[in-house]
Amino acid sequence: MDLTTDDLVEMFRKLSVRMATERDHLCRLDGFAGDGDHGIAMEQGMQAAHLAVTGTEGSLQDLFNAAAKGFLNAVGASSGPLYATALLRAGKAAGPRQTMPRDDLRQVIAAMRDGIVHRGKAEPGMKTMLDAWHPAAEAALAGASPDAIVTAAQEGADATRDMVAAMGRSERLGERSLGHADPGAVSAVMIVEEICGTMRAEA
Amino acid sequence: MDLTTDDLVEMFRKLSVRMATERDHLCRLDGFAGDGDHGIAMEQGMQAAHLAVTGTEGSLQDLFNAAAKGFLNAVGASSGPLYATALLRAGKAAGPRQTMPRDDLRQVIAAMRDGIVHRGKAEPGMKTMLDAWHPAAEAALAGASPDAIVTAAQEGADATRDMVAAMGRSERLGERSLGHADPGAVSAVMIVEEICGTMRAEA
Amino acid sequence: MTAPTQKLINDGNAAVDEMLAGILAAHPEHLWRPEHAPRAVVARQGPRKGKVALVIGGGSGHEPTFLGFVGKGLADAAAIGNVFASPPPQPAVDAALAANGGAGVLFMYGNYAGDVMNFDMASEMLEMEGVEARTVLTTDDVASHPDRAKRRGVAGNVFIFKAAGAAADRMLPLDEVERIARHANARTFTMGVALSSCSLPQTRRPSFDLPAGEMEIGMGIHGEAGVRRGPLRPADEVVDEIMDLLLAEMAAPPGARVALLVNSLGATPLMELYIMNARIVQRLQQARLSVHRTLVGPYCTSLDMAGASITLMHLDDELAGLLDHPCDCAMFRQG
Amino acid sequence: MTAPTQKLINDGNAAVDEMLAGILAAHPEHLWRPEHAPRAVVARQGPRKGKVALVIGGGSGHEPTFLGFVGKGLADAAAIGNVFASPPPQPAVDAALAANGGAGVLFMYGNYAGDVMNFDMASEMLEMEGVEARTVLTTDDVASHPDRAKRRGVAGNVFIFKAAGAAADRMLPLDEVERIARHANARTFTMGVALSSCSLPQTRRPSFDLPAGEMEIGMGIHGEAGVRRGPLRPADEVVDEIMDLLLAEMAAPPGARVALLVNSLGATPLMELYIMNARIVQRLQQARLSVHRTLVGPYCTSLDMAGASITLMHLDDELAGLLDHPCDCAMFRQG
Ligand SMILES: Nc1ncnc2c1ncn2[C@@H]1O[C@H](COP(=O)(O)OP(=O)(O)O)[C@@H](O)[C@H]1O
Ligand SMILES: Nc1ncnc2c1ncn2[C@@H]1O[C@H](COP(=O)(O)OP(=O)(O)O)[C@@H](O)[C@H]1O
Ligand SMILES: [Mg+2]
Ligand SMILES: [Mg+2]
Ligand SMILES: [Mg+2]
Ligand SMILES: [Mg+2]
Repeated sequence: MDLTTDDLVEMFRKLSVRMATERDHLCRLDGFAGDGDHGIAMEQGMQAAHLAVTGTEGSLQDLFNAAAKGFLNAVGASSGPLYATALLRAGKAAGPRQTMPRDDLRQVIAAMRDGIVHRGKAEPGMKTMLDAWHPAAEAALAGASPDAIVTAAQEGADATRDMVAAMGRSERLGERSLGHADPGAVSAVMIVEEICGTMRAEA
Repeated sequence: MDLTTDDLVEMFRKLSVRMATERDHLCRLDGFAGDGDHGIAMEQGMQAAHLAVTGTEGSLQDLFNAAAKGFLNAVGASSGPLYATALLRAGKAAGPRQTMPRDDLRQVIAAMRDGIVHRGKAEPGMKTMLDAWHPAAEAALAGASPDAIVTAAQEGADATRDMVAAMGRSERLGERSLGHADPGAVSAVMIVEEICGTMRAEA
Repeated sequence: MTAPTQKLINDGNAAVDEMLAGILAAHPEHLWRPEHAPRAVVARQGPRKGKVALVIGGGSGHEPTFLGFVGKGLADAAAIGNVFASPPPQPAVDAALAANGGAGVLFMYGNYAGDVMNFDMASEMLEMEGVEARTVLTTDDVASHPDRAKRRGVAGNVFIFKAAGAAADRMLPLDEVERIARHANARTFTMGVALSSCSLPQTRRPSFDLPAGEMEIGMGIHGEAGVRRGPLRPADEVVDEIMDLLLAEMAAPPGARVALLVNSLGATPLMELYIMNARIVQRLQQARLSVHRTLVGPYCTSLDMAGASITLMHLDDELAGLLDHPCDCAMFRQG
Repeated sequence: MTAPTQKLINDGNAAVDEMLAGILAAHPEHLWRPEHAPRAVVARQGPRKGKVALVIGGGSGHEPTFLGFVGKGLADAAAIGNVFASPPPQPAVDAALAANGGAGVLFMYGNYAGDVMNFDMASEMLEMEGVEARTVLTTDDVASHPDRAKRRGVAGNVFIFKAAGAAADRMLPLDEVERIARHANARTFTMGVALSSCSLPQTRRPSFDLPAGEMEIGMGIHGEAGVRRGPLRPADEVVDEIMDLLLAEMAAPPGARVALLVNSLGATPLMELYIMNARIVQRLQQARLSVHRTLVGPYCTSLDMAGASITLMHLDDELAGLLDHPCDCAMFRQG
């Protein structure tokens, strides 16, 4: 069955719950190299995004745009502009439709990756969320199964353990950032999981 | 053998060493009800008193006066004026003599008590150093043995455990001052001990 | 044996003198120190012929109290004691003689046994020099005693000294400055809450223990025990408990004006003080009291203690005018 | 599960908005907030026709940075973010539009990935409104990167903002104010030392762990890792390690003048800062550098972190004059 705006609202509800659950874990991760607040940003951002979409009538694109605005204004920080841009691009990919084939969520994942690159100017290997989003997007475009897309994201996030941060708050930590996964990459995997869950939910 | 100015210098050296040793213990006691610094005051005060008497030529009274000034200027606080006045009175009691019978240290103990009363206007039972000095002075005047004088001071200090502070920094603590001895009374016992040790030291 | 408390100091016994060296180096345009008076600081501007000399002082560890309030329009000089220890008489005498303008000296300091004994000795010494010295004790700590005369002086010093300093700066005679100082003290009420113990530079151990998760309402600025110990509550509840007591003590009629100080005891940052202030002003509005002036920050600290205090001064036109009077001190400027 | 860190707050998520309410209530004569712009604060005095609008901002938790420096002679407005989080673009736009005097807007803030992305979006939005906005990033944290352009902005903000704010207050055109801002930043060098972790209002857990007895040299004001971790040393040794690096970076010739800031990261009291200053001035004298102005206190904090930072600004006549320019902010006044 196609993806409806109600399905999209439900997806943001799941994302909001997920981030609330993982808040302290993500903060701890951010504490190793960054400023310890990533979990708070993602919790508040997804909560605001969910609130925004529930209050919005319109197309899938309208909902993604509302989510982008809600996320950005609630959060700021690095995650705010990055996910706001990602969600705007996701909206463009979904387009002014009331429903779309769930398989089009592959384009949504790729569009989010593109938005993050556009806003953050990072490249894979810099120990950022992109290290999860990029392999996920490539897998999605290559027609991989939802599970395989999640695995790609997860492997990308795991790989950040061996990277030295070269972007954002946690830049130039040398050893201390080594050995710990990038919090933004870890939260990215969770988002990819929820999107792929939605993609999977045929019938 | 009579008490000489050298004996007096030696007594202040012992007092200085003693207070340095007991510093942290006295600070901890002061922490229960007061501001936690009594050990520091007594250490610095007796150190300064010892330094002052070593640098002073003259009579026993001159040395006590120098000790008073040294103690006061190094310390301030409550202990400073109290012991400065006590030591000035001790000097009066010793008088402008180069030596005196060791037994006259009884008058010195009593004079110090009087000085503390004069300066502090406290009465026995108010949970102050006076609760050690007063019984010590009474015992000294009554001709008690050096050991008995120390015992009197010790019992007086112990009794402060069951008193509620009514003077100084630690006033109006209710329960919290109960159960702990007054730091000034405890350090007073140490001073009385050193004086009585000197009194005892018939060679 | 736990690790010593985390402090950026050298030898604990040298802390006060090193601090003074750092203060004099940082504020040469505000402060100077008389020769042979290592523990007295005097205002560059302020002391002058025919002016009452306001001399404050007390133990160290409360910075910017006391010496941060020495300057034009506020105190003329301060006597500096060891940490938590009244200065001996000599620095008080040195400070008074350096600031003396021939119109008399007013000593102002918190009501503590040690300070009273030392400053009284200083007054006697000044008398021998033919200098008239009077004393006004501050007693604003509501938690410290039911009897106002026996209370300790704490953060309210800032407002009380400020009023007296403004009066002296207006060249009022000693009688008037003393009257105003007593009046200012009588209308000032403070209550604090401690969230952690302080530790002395010499011991670097907590002076008392206050377990994590606990708070102590009414604790003094040297760690003197307060009125109630219990689990740490949200800021609004803590503020309410303190404000209930302060408002009852102050007993100001609706429509009255107050000066407000939200003070850090040392380790508590501005964010928390302002969060407290958001609730304080609600309580003042409910009581129909208006705030003429608000100070927020570390004004009277207790070394590295975490916690805060709230001070209310019940204003009349005279006190309001005196608080508005400009002052220029190393650590406090206004107007 | 250890007890939450000791804070006088309510709901951690409400901390910033409650703090803002407390600040606006305490400083109505200095600050106001535009309607529908809950996270923008604007100076009562200062913004005016024909004047470049200096708009600063960043995450909360650094008070008095940023909003304490909004006032006549310094910044015209500030955008307020969540704790340790850049504000989103909207508050920056709101602040800029409220302060806009038709002579252009200069955004100044610390160089952090998040702040750059959000303020750049704000600049784009202002462009659409036909308002020219330029940006100068502060990069004074010597420890944060070998390459100056990639360094973070920390306590040196105070001097850098001050210089730019004075230039704008003198009604200089946008080109000049921008040039001065870059010049001021290029000559400002900061390095900090942390003695304890801060904790966020939402988590109330230490954001990182720094065991008692340890210190971290060069730690950032959000707990970003520094250059060296080791046993806590006496203040003089810590100062020497920091001054060695700062003096080498600054490379000022003998006889040069500097402005000096000895800053508390939050929990470290004045006594310790002044003890540090006593050693700092010795080092400056040895380097034959003279101190034109010294600031000591909490100017750029990291919530409840214990520790301090030292900032040196290498002055020329232009910068010295701009630092001497009067300013009147809620939390910083001069002249
Ligand atoms: N330029 C960038 N491109 C992509 N991701 C970035 C960039 N800068 C930061 N990030 C991501 O943002 C995460 C941190 O986000 P968060 O903690 O919410 O914001 P902040 O760093 O402002 O505290 C990092 O873990 C990293 O994955
Ligand atoms: N008025 C007084 N008369 C006698 N002893 C006093 C008086 N006030 C205080 N004391 C003594 O002083 C002791 C505290 O001394 P100390 O801690 O050195 O000074 P401070 O109280 O100023 O910190 C108390 O334990 C008490 O014994
Ligand atoms: Mg972060
Ligand atoms: Mg004491
Ligand atoms: Mg004391
Ligand atoms: Mg952040």
